[in-house]
Amino acid sequence: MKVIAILIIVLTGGLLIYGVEEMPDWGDPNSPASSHVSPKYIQEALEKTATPNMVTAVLGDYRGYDTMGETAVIFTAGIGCILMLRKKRKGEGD
Amino acid sequence: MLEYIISKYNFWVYIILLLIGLYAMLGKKNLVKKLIGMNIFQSAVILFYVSIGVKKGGATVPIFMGDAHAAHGHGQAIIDVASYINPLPHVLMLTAIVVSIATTGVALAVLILIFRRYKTLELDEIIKIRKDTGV
Amino acid sequence: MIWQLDIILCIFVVICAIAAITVKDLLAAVIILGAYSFFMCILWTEMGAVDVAFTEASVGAGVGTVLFIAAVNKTKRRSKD
Amino acid sequence: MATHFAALVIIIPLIAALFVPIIGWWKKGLCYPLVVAVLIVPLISSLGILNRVIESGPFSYYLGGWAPPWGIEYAIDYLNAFVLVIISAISLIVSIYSKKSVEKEMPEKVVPFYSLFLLLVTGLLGIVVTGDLFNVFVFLEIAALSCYALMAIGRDGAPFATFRYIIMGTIGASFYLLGVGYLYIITGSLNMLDVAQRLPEFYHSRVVLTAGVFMIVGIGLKMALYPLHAWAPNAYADAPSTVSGLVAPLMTKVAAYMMIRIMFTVFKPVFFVEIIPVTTILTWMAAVSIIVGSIYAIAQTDLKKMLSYSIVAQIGYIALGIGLANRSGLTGAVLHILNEAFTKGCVFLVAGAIVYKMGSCNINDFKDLYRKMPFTMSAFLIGAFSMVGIPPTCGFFSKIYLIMGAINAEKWIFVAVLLFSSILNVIYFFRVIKIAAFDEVIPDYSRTTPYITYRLDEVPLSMLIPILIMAAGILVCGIFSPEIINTVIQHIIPASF
Repeated sequence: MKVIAILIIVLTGGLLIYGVEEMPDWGDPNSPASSHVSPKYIQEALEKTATPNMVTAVLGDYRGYDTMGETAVIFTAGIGCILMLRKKRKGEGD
Repeated sequence: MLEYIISKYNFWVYIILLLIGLYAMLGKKNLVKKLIGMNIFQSAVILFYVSIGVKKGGATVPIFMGDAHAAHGHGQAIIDVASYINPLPHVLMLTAIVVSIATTGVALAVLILIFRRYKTLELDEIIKIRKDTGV
Repeated sequence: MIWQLDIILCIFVVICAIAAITVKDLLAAVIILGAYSFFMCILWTEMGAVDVAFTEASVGAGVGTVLFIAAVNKTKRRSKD
Repeated sequence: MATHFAALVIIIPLIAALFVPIIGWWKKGLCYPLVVAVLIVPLISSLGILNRVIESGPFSYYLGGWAPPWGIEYAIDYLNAFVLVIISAISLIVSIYSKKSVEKEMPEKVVPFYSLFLLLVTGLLGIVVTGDLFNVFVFLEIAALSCYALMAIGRDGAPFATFRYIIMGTIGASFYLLGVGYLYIITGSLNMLDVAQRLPEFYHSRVVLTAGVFMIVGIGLKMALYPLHAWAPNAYADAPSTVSGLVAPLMTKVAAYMMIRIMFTVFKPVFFVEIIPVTTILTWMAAVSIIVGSIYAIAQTDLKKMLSYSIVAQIGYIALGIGLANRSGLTGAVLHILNEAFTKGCVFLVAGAIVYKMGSCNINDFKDLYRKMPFTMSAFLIGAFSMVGIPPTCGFFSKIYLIMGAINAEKWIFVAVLLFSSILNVIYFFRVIKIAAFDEVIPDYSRTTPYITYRLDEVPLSMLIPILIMAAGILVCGIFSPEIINTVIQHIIPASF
């Protein structure tokens, strides 16, 4: 068990370290992540959604559908715990 | 070399945390330990995403700092992109944190079911009981 | 962004992570995990992700720790490894 | 109207999942009709979507009116619409089946069960319909969490099997998320089509390579391909019969859909075929998966466990078709998603019916089952024919396409594997049929009447009808498979094949 775990970790770690080298420099304002989609959020969020906090604007408006999924996840977890942990009442079932 | 390591230190930290979590999930025998590993593993991924959003050179938190009402009223807010951090990874991670806690909650409920059935949380003991009873 | 502070926090985070998976008392491990989450959220505040940080502080470190403690309370506290 | 169907597919089951606890609190018995009625909506909508796609080509739907890549987009093409129809049809059939089985297995948990059932269907539909990489993760987690909870309440060993599934499933989902992060860091976008457009210039970057590998490994874990399959058989076998009837046909197939989507839409086929040799590795994993899964299936004495190992084998067929990366191979893989969904649905529902009647599904106890349950067992026979690949069942056609794909790729070993696996399928299915149909029942002389009474002892109609629909579906898919390929599947194949 432990041997397999260490083997998997070595493989994963090797791949991750291999990948880091060619990543865009950390914190570079001109990296693709900061220059392709997100500038529009920063520029437009206030104007279009009247929310000074850009994270909230994107969370609740641009990507509101993700947030709906997120609440559904919480609901799923809650109902799931009810389903699993509820004990049988006396006189019901076996 | 040292400069190279330091220039990307948070990526190294995220890799270390991810591997610690992965090791705990696969190698530890106690089931609670596996779940602790799962939490570390998921927060390592979140750390990676947060690192993507960072912008150096005077950028600050993604909250509009000026007079929001005035700027909105005129509809003319000229906002310098370079002065705010990329908000998108943060949005994604808000969702991911909640998802990870929901997963932990469900996993802990399953854990309690396991404990009710086998009266132990050690992987090897459970496997032994399962072999003995032929389940 | 103060990189010295960042590195100190990173070291703390790694130490907490290693401690959380090596301590044999599960309750202690869970508390260390809570500390890990708090260091993590300070680190994220440092990186400018304030919304993520306070979600982690309330949901990750708060609710998560409570769930873990409740589960450990209902099961066993000692662990073999 | 057809564009709004795309939103209805998700919204209606999700809202209904919230309403089930309320209505169940008022009156428990209303949950079942509500669920069945609600699940008709996705079926109609997805048929509408498929119709629209066939008539006027792919279309997209902007949620909240935000244009991609800033907002979230539903990008509907032939593959989406096709898989949507499969999921909604199977889930409707299984929901009709669920009534008696749920009442018997967990009478006190009907309400949360049905709520989670709808959430599981929502999650599966959401993974398929969306065109945003991160949105896939969110719906993947909805499906996974509801799946964990539903599986954990099965028979004796279920919680432990589920715990393994949670660990593996979380690793898979997190690897997928990590891959999305790597793609985001290099392209700056999350929309699948936008990423696909911006990605080719970075194909030789190590970051993209890492992203590709992590995504494929993560999805492979969800798919239960050979070295990553260890969690699957126990989890599927121990789940309640309705749940394994829903999850076994759909969960792994949705993962297979994701794999096709990632390999041929987000990345161009050339990346995984030429730049990194993932397809070659995938074909070998699939081949081992087919053989090992079949051999394990032969060794089982529990019907549900046998079928679960057979999932590992059958998912190998799909992965093999994807990995061959040529026209007939991919046609076979996509057709096999449809066939597998109906076949596995049919045989798992039959297994559930046997559990309902006999309390267990040990194969050695099946003596005389053909006389007791003739309709159910003939449905099982059709399912077995399809699994082995006997015409006119649908399994034959997908297998033919896969074999043609292997021949076209000039990989003779895989042709041998496919043919050999048919023989293995014959062994494990016809062992069951032999016991159920031909084994002599030894008369019990200790009783007062030493005669064997051949009494018809069928399952209730609400279980029998879905089983027969599934069996009919196997035959219909088989007979119409040329039409299905001509109208839908041939448009799914990437242009470069």
